[in-house]
Amino acid sequence: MLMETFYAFIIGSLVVLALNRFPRIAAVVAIAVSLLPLFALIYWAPLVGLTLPSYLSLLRFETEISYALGPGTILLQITPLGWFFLFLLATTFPLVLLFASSFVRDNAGGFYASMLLTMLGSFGVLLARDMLTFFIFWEIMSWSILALVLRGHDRRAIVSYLAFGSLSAMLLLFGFMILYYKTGTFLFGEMALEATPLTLAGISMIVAGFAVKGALMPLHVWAPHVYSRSEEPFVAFLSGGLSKLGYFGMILFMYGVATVPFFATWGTFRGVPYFGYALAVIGAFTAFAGTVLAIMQDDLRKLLAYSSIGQLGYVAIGIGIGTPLALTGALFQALNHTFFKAVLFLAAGAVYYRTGRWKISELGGLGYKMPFTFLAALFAIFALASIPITSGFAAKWLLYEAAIEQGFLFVTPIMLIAGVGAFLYAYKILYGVFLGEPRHDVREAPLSQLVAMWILVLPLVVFLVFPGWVLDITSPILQEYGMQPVAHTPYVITTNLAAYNTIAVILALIGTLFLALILYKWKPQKVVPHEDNYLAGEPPENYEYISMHAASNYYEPFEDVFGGIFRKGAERGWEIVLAGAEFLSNGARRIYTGLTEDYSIYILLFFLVLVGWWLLW
Amino acid sequence: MVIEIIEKILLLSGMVALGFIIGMFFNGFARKVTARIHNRVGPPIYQGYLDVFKLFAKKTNISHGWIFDLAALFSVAGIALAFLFLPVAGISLLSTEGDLFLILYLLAIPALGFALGAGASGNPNAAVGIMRALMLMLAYELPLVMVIVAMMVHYNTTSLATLVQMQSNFKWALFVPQFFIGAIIVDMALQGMLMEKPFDIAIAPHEIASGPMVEFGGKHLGALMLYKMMAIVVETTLFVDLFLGGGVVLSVEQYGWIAYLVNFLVWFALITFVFFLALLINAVFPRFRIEQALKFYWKYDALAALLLLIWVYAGVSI
Amino acid sequence: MVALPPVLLIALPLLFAFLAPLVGMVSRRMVKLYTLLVLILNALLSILLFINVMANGVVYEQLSGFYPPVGILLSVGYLGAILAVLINVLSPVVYLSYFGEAENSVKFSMLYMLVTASSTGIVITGDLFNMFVFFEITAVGSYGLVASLRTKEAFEGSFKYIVLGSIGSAFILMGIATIYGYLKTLNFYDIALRIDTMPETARLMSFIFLIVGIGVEAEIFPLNGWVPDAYQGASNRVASFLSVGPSKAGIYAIARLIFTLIPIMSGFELSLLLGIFTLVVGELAALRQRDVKRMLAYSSIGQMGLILIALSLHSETALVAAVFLMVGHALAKSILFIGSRDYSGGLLRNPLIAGPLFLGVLSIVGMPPFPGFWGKWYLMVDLASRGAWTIILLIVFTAIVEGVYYSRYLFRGLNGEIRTLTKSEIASIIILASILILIGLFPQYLYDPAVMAARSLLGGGP
Amino acid sequence: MRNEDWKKISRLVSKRSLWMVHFCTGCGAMEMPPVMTSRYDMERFGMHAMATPRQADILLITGYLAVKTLKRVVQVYEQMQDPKYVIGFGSCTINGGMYWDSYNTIKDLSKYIPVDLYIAGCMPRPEAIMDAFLKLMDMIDKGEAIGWKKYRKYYDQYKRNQRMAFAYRLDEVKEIKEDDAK
Amino acid sequence: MMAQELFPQAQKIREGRIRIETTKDEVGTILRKLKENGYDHFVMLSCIDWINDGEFELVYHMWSYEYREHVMISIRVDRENPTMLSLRDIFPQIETYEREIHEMFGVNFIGNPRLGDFILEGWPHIPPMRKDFDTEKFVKDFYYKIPEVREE
Repeated sequence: MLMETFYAFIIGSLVVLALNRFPRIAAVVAIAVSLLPLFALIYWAPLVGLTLPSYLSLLRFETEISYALGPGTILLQITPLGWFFLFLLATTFPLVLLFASSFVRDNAGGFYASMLLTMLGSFGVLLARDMLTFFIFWEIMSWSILALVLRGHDRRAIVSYLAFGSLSAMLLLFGFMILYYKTGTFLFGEMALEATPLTLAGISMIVAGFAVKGALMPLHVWAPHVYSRSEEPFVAFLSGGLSKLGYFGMILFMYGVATVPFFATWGTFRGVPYFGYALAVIGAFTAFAGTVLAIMQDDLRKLLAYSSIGQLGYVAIGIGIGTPLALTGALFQALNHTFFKAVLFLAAGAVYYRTGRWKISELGGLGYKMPFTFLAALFAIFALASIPITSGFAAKWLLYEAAIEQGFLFVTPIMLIAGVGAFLYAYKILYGVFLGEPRHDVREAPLSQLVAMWILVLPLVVFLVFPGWVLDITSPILQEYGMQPVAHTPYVITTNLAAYNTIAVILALIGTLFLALILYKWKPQKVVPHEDNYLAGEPPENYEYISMHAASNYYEPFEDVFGGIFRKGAERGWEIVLAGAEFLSNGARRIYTGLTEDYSIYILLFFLVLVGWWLLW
Repeated sequence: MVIEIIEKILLLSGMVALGFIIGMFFNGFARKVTARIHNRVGPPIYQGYLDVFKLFAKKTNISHGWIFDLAALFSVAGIALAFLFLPVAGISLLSTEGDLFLILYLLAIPALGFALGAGASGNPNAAVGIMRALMLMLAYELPLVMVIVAMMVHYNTTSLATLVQMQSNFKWALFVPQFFIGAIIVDMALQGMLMEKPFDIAIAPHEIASGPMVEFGGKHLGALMLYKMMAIVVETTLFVDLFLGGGVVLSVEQYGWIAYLVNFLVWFALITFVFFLALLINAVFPRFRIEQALKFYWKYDALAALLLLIWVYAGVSI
Repeated sequence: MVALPPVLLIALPLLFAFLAPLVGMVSRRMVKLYTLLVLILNALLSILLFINVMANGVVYEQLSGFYPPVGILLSVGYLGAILAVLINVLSPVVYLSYFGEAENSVKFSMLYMLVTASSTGIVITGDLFNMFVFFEITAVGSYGLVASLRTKEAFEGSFKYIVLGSIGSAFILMGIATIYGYLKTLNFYDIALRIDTMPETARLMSFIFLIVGIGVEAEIFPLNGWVPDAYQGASNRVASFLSVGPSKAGIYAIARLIFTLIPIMSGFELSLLLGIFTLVVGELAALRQRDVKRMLAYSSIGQMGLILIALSLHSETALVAAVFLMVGHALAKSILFIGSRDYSGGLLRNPLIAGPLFLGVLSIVGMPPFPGFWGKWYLMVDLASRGAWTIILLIVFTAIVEGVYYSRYLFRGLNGEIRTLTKSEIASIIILASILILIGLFPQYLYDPAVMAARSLLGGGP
Repeated sequence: MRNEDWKKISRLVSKRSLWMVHFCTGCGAMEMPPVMTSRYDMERFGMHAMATPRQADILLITGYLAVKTLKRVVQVYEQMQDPKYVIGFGSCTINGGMYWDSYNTIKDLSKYIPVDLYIAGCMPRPEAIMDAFLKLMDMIDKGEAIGWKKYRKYYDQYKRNQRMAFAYRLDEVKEIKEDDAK
Repeated sequence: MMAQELFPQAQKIREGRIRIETTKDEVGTILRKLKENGYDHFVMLSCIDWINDGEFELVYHMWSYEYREHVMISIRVDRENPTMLSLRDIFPQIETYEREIHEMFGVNFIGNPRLGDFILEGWPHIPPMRKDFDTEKFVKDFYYKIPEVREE
């Protein structure tokens, strides 16, 4: 049934394209097709040790297809790592389409078609077991994303996306070719990499290619433009699901193809190979700089974009460190990030859908008018700030444990400070958009958008209570890479440094909440109209001159003190590169002077050079 | 099994009640000490209890909607939760279940819940107050976190309970040279955490009408007072656990229940002493501007912490 | 299968080309339909020939009774067959886009048929002089086609094309003269067999003459000055036909030259060097282009460079890559040329045009399910198997540059008010796009013939 | 024991912890610093100066009130939470003081908001203020300080007076017409 | 240049105190001339109600730090409908003084945009600072007439 899924996606996208004038039907078709990977996920669950009730798996999916094509063979096969990331994508994709059914209005057919192709690409990437298939589906995914970015009609987004997209594709291609040269085969299974400088260069190029998609710091320049200029459901899927494929690729190549001993041959720093340590440092810098930049943004989408870059930095740290604890932390953080970032972007979309505004300083007081959107966003923000009442904390905790276990003295504080920084911009979103004085009277977001958001919030709750289940899914991955999985029960995670028991935290919280409730319900209270605030006695009726929303340029002192350094770092670097390319191209263009006499002289000169070169040589 | 749970619940609720009582005592103690330094008579020591009782005795309690009420709920519950995860006077309540990172993030729940409620009140003063409080938090977390990481790597554990055991019978971290400087750095950070005078930028009564608490009155203010008092106890206990051996003087095995009593008194004396230090600074310092606080913490304090890290890095070789 | 003589492929269009004025007299509208039918007929013939060649190897045909040293010999190899099919199938499709045009000039259709016939002639001829004749016909025909718009740029473009084309043919003539002077024969096989008897310098000189001469038509770096102006001046149909017919024929001639005629090792290194130069200069020049056609012209130069690199690596996978690249480039570039208005056209706003143009761009940039990708992939595989990292680095760099300027093209295509092409143009680009997708999704059908073509070329055959 | 004793205990405790917001109009504000600081130290009685009416029990009006200022005072008074007491400070609040004949200052504060305690004196000395605080604490203890109940009970009368003062006109008063008629 | 040399009609009341009486339309030029010659501090604008003459007297007070001299330029304005050109373009702060005098005396300054409510919000009666406004009577009729809160 697997091959039919691929065909279903292609035909589905064509059908949806044809249904461009009936968005509703197109949405239904798109959602129907998008459920197929979910069934595949459920059917393959036993492979990862999850025994699901049999009636759930309606369709039978082969676990492997191979298909000879020219020199290489196409091999698609399900692996525990593939299953884990498929779990992230397959669950968010139908919900994002459900959200889009009421959000996207113009040219909806085109939108659904490109989204289906994106999912096709990512589905293929997750199952690919050889470099040719991997590259084919990777490229299909990246150009279908281009089709979606084109809908945004923004110059910087399109040019930066395609430039960085080609950069990442070519880096991957170059890396694959080096691996092919060294190992003579395309199949991941049969690649026995011996540690030579060339293969290291190849692997680092591949990792750099994936870093572009995962928006690590020096290569992240395209992400803010693309995130802030495209439609919300697409961005939710892009930043929630697709940016994880970059990290999927990194894990696949760093631990699947080139195992840890491969990197260890070049020496280790406190038990972690230098390559991994460099990645961890880049990840830490990305996390810190991303958070600081997110604090300084006023546009909601830009803020969420930089925060997404920041949170992804954590995943890079986990992959860099590479111990079983760190990898589990990285995977758990990827899982959390998928869900809470999807909810945040969808909430931002719902707010835009209702108010039509992006600037935080123009929004305000929507908490009372859009309560369900607010609650979903509140929970997602708690997960973003990794507060122990959400599953966000378990992921960050694993990462911190791994970093301390390896004795990283300088990386851990940066990670912790980035975590605290997350509180700042988390509150900026909460206050700027949902609390404060009410300035727009709008209705609650439509039902389909709310349902999409609330289902995405569920995993954050479920994995809060039982983080062990996530560790059950990640253990087969570690075993596949020859690592010993982390000791855990469904609600306690123990490492050799300390333990984290979620049930204790929750029960204690319920107890204390009960205590606070008694204290709280002791006396009745009177709710006061919203304008009745103490403003040094100013009577409420002349409020009109308070137009400045308290949340406009909210962290201004922070910007005054630290703004300069972070303002335009990466952007300027890439502009220099572009200017260099432009200089070269001017040189090349000057050759074509447009005068026939020049061209004829060129021919004769060329002839003389040839003759001279050959006769003298 | 059930008796054990009930016993545990009783112990926990007892400790929480004890925490609040000590917290209220600290409120009166603080105002008395500051008054004496200002050459004033100052309120009686039990003033804290009177204030809290009066607040809860208020007839009308004005609130701004359900999100506003959420604030009082979350702050009291959150801080009690944080207190439960700290080893207090050698009694490890729930501290074996979580570790130091959990406590750092548990301290965030009440702060965020309180900020959420104050934001819901819609008063611009509250918003400015919370902005300052969060930036201050970002500022003092850097040196604090650096020193904590240094200790974790040095003692090779992240669980506070094991850290306290390692410092038993007077092998306090204060006497280890590196962490003597660490104690000074964290003490300055503590000044920020307790929102004492040089760093009470967030609740400045003159500039922003007591910042976030501008709209809180009656029982809401009572809950917040409880949160602030308990926060003092929690933060000072954290400092004591990190550097002063958590007040464990006599080992329980040898001396039985007397050891509990002695340890408890030593712990109480230590946290009072630490709080007293903070009050001394509080009584005589003017208030910083938020930019100055940011620069102070991220320039001087963090620099010292960085030196400490390099020193510990040199010392530790795994 | 009935073995139709390959000569029909050339004879039929020539015959009907000269009958066109008669039809023209009956009614000018009829000429277009008549030409289309002729071209379709020719396409069917080429497909039959292709099947024939695939079935029983190289087809030889002796013309007009003269024996090899003098007579005209047609030898249709596998590569020849593939290119013949490519040219003949695409030329009616590109001609289809001419239907929407108001003016229907007989001369244009005549020239069109003439150039199709002569480019197929180059591809299937067996002897050198015959190839030169067809070269001349193609060149002259293209001069006329380029100037068909009668605008200032058109004349300027065709003027440059004429000057450079004639210099090129002069060089070819000298090359043929030196060869004939020594070997007294013009048949490819005789030349290949007896090439060693020529003295060293004579052989080198003839190779240089030929490479410079054919190079002008094949758009190699120093010799392709005329390309930007010619393509800019020509109308959309002519530009896309140029990228299908004459340029492919030029590259085929280069291939025959370096593989069969004078297979000397330094020949391959030279063409590799030329290919790299063409690629780099072509792509970089395209980066700062304001006008769409000039940009596409430079991008064609770049693609030609890529194909030349593939050819000069003289290994089986590289040749297969060359075939894929040729096919991909011909299809994609013709779509883009047909759809190329001045830069700020809002073409991509209406979905019917946006689809094919977007697919065309993707194939050129080398995105997977298209022939462009297979070409690049096999080329990279072959380069990797030899460890030629510098060339790979260059290809990678140029691919990124391509990504940048095509993104600008896409962005400009999206802005501005919505503009549409004529119905027939839309029909032709849709057909081209569907062929593109078909070849991309099922590359086997092109892969097997390409492998056979590669083996025969390596063995010195046609 | 239930309700009555409970009220008694709560009054007893709340008199020992009174929080004050002082509306410093006129020249009375200068008298507050010695009361708050080490010379007289009101904190001995558990009194503390707060920044917002929400947190305060006592509203201290320390000088003459122009009609414009009265609007702000009424707003602050209504924002206070319920067992709230008002102390009129100095003769300006009693009968207008030396501004008795001014056209825009109100003459008697108790007409607009219920005042529990007046401190006479054209700016009373800190000793008088301390005495007033003690007096207030006794009144609270005995349950006489019921200004806030009065405000609730006669809310419409207070509001009528305030509207008239804000409009500088007497047009709302019916009784005066009857008096004139009599 | 000292004020007396500038304006012959200036009388010197005592050391450092000069008084100039002029008409409504020259005061602007005089102020500008003084401003250029060292009298750069505009002290205040005051108004005196001569009820018997039926006129208002507007006095513009200037001070020079250089010569340490106080110049008073006074003009007479009719009492029934007192109008005067606004001189806010010479010194911006004149606008506030004009607003106050408009509210308290009822002088209408043409060209001053903000002549509405200033200190007394919604004052319905005649401008209070005029001599014919009896404050005592007003206080007795208004403030003392506001009834006590009757406790039934």
